Amino acid sequence: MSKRIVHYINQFFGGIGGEEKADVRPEMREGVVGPGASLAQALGEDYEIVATIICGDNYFGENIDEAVAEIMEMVKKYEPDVFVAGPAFNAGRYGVACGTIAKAVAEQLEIPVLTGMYEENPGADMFRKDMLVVATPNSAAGMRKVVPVFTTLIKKLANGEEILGPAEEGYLERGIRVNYFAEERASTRAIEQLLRKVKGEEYHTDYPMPVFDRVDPCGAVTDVSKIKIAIVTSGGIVPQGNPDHIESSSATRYGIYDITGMDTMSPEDFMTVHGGYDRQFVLQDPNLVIPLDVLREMEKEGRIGELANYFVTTTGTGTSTGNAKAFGEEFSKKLLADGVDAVILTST
Amino acid sequence: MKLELGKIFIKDLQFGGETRVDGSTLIVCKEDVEKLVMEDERFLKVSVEIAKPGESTRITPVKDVIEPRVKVSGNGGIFPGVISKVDEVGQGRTHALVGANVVTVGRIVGFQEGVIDMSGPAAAYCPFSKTFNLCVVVEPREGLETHAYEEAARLAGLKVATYLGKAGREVEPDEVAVYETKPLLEQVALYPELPRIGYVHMLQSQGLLHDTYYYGVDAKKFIPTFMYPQEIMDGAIVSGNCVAPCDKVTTFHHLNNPVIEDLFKRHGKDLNFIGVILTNENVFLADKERCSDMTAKLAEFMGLDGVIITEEGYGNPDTDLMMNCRKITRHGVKVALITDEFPGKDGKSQSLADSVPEADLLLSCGQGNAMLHFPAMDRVIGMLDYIESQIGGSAGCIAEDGSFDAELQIIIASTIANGYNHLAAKGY
Amino acid sequence: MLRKRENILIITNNERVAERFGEGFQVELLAEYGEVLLRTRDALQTEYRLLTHPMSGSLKPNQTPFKTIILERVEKRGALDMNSIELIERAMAAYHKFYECREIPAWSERSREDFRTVDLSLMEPAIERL
Amino acid sequence: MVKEIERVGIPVVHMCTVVPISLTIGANRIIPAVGIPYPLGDPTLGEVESKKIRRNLVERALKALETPVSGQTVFED
Repeated sequence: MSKRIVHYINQFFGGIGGEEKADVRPEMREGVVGPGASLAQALGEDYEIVATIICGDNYFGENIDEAVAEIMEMVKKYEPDVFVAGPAFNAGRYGVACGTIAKAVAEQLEIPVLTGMYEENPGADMFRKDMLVVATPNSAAGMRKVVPVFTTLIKKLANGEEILGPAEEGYLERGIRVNYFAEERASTRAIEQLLRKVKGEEYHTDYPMPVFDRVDPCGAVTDVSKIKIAIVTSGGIVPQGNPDHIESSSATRYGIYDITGMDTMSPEDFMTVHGGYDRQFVLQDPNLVIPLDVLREMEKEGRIGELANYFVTTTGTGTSTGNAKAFGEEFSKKLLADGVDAVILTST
Repeated sequence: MKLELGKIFIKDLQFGGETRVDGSTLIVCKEDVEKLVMEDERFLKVSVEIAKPGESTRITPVKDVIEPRVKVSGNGGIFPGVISKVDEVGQGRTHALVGANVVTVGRIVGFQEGVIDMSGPAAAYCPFSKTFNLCVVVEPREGLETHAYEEAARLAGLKVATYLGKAGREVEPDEVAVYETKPLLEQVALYPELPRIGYVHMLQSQGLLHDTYYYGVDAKKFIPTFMYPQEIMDGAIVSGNCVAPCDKVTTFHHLNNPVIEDLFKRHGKDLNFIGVILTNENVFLADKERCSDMTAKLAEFMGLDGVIITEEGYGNPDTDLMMNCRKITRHGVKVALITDEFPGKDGKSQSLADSVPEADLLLSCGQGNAMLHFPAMDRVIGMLDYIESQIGGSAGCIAEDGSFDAELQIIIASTIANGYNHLAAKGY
Repeated sequence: MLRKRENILIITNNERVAERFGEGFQVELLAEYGEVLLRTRDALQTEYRLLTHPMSGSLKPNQTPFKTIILERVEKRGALDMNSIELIERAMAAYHKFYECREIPAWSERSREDFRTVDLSLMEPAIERL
Repeated sequence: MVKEIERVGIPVVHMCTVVPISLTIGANRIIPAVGIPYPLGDPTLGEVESKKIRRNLVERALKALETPVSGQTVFED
C-alpha cells in the first residue's frame, strides 16, 4: 500500500485567484492540485497525494480557530502518513497559515508534518522550532529546486527514518541541540579555530550567540501638536478578565482595546497579566504602564494633536522574537491605516 | 620549566602479592591498599575492586578518578601541598601509569556522584570505560560530618594513586614526551613569528563539593595567577568537587588537561604556547568582576594574541566564562571558549546560563540533557541505591533488574567542559 | 568596600541558613526554591542588587531543593542594577527549563540535609566576609 | 515589535526600564523609565507626585519624537 499525503496550499497556488480571492473558506479536493503535481511526480508510485486542501490566506488569518478546526476535520478523514503545507516561499500570511495548520496537525493528530518557506518569511521564525521548514528560495520560481528536498524528507517522515542535520537535509535549523561524536576533540578544534580567529581568517563556532537585526531610525516628527499618537505596550495591560486570554509570559497573542472617552486608565476597567514583575502597583494604577491620564490632558491642552482611540498590548516576558515580530507586522498595518503618525511604546 | 613525562602503558590490572608493573600489567597488592586507606580513622570500611573495559560492570557513585604518577627526578613530589610537601613541581622527570586509574567510590552526599559503565551504550560517553580501574569503595564512620568525609575520600584516592604510581618509578616508559616552557621573555623571543597563545583555566571554587585545590590552597582563596603548564602534570591541581558528574573535571583530567596537551602538540610549529592563567568561579558577583578583571590584565600583560578559556560546571560559572571572554576580548586578545550545553528536555532552550556577544567562538562538548538507556549490568561496584536521586536520574527511573533511563549528565565526565571528549552538539 | 549590615537581605528556603545568620542579618525564609527566585526578582526590581550569583552552586535548579541568595539595598532608590536583573531573569528561565526535564524528586530527609549543608557551605564564606 | 512599527515608517519612542533590552530589540529612541514594577511614575511618592513624574516622562518622550537621530539613542534627563 502506498503512503498517503495530504497537501495544504493557499488560494493562489490552488488556482482560485490572487489577493481578491484571499478570503475563500477551506475546501478540499481529491488528489493533486497545483504544486502538488511536481511533488507527486518526484515521489513516485509508492506515495500518493490523496487530497489537497485549499484555503484563502486572509480567511485563515482572520478566522484562525474556525479555519484550523475545519481543516483538521478534512485532514482526519484521510488518515495521512504525512501532512505537507506549502511551500509558502516569501508570502508572509501564507507562511504563517502553513505553520499554524501544520503545528495543529502535528500536535492534535500526531502526524509528521512538513512545510517550506524562505528564511525571511515571518512564519519561518515563528515555526522553525516546531517543525521541519524546508529552506526555499524567495519565490515560486524556485519550486523545482526544492522538490527533491521535499520528497526526501516526505519519504523519511513517512517511514520514520532518521532526519539528519539542517545542512544535509536542507531545512531551517530548528535550534535543537543534538549530540554527535566529532572527529577531533573540542580542545583540538578550539585551537584550530582560535588560530584562524587570531589570523583574521574565517572561523566556525559550534554555538552561535543570538543576533539582533537593526532598523534605521525613522525621521523625527516636526510638531507633536499636529500628529496622532498611539500607545503600544508590552506591559501586559488588558481589560479586567483578560477577554482574549493573553498569556502572562511567552505570549502568542496580542490585544487591541478601546479607550474612547476615557480620561484615565481605571483599575476597575484594566489589569495587568504580565508575569515578569510584582504587579501590585500597576494593578492599583494602570496609568503607570499606559500613561492615558497625562496623554489625555496633553490632548486637551493641544500639546499633542490626537490620541488614537485604542491601545495595543501584549506581554513582553519570554515572548519569542518570532511572535513579537509577527504581532508587530500585523498591527503596524492597522496603525498605518488609521493614520497614526507616532507610537509611544511602553515596557516594564 | 622542562618536564619529561614517561608514559608506561598499562593494558591489564590484577591483584597479586606485591604491587608492581610487570610488562604492561599493573599488579596490585589489595591488602596494602586497604591498609593504606584504613590508616584514616574516619573510615569504617573499605573494599577494593578491579573493573576492566568490556566487562558488564557498573561503578557508582563515583567521586574522583586519578591517574597514578610518580616523580622520578626533579623538585617536589606528586600532589604537592596535599600528599607531598609544598614545593614547586613541573621540573625533571615524571612517570605515569597510562591506562590505569584509581576510582574512589562511595556515598558522600546523596546526589552528586556519577556512573561509569565498563560496557554498553554509556561506555561510549565516558573516558574511564576504556581504562583499567582500581575501585576504592569507602564507607565512613557513623555520624562523620560531611566536610570531613569529603576530605577523607578525596585524600584516600590521592594516597592510593600515589602508592600505585611508585610502582612505575624504575620502569622504562614506553614513550617519553617532553614539555618545555621558558620564562616569559625568553619564551616570547623563542618563536617571535608565531601567535602567542595562552590558556585561561577556570577552577570550580564555590564551597563544599565545589572546590579545587592548587598546591593545597582552596581555589576560592587565591586571585588569578600565572602557572607553568608543567605544574599541572605533577598534580599541582587536585579536584575536590562533584558538581554534576558529566562536567566534573576529575583529578585525572587535571593531570591530563587536553588543552595543554593539544597546545603543546602545536607549540613551536604554528603557535607559541606562553602559559596558563589560573582563575576561579566564585559565588560573589564582586569576586567574579575582580577575578575576570585580573585574568584580562594578565592576558594583556603576557602579550597574548589569543586564549582558550575552559570552565567547570553549569550556571554560575557561565557568568565567569562570559565575563572573562568579554574582558579579555576588550583587552585586544582573541578568545575561544570551550564548554558543554544544557538546552533542556527538547534541546531547544538556551544552552548556557549567560551569554555575551563577544562569545562568537565556542566549541561544544555536547549537551547533557540527552536521554540514554543504561542496561542492567552483571556486577555493580558501589551501590545502585542512589540512581534515582543522582543528577540525571529521576524518581522511578530504575527497573528491578538495575537498568534505568537517565540524562547523559549522570555519566562521569561525559560532557566535561575542558574539551577532553569527542562528544559535541550541533543545531538540528 | 564597606557594607552596612542593615542593608543586607538574605532570601532563602534553607532553614539552616536562617538559623545560622538570622541573628545578625535580615533573613526572609520562604518555602520553595521558586519562591526564592521570585521574591529576589521583585526585590531587585525595586531597591536591591545581587551580591551572590542566583545560580550559585552549579547544581541545576531541579537538582537541589534549596537556594540562598544575598542582596544589598542600593542607596539610591530606583537605581536599577541591570546586571542583577539580567542574572535573575536567566536564573528563572533556567529554573523553568530544568523543571520541564524533571521535577525535584521527593528526597529523603537525609539527602535534604545534605543539600542544606551544601547550600550553607556555599554561603558561609560569602556571608562571613560581609 | 518596535522594529516592525518603524519599518512601516512610524517613529517609535520606547519608554522602558531595562535599557539594555530596549537596545537589543532595536529601539532607536529610548527613554529610561522609573522602575520595573512602575515604569511611568512612582506610586510610593503618592498619586500626585507619581503623575507629575509621568507627565515629565511623557514630555521627554514627545521631545524625543521631535529629535532627529541617526542610530540608537538613549535620552537621559
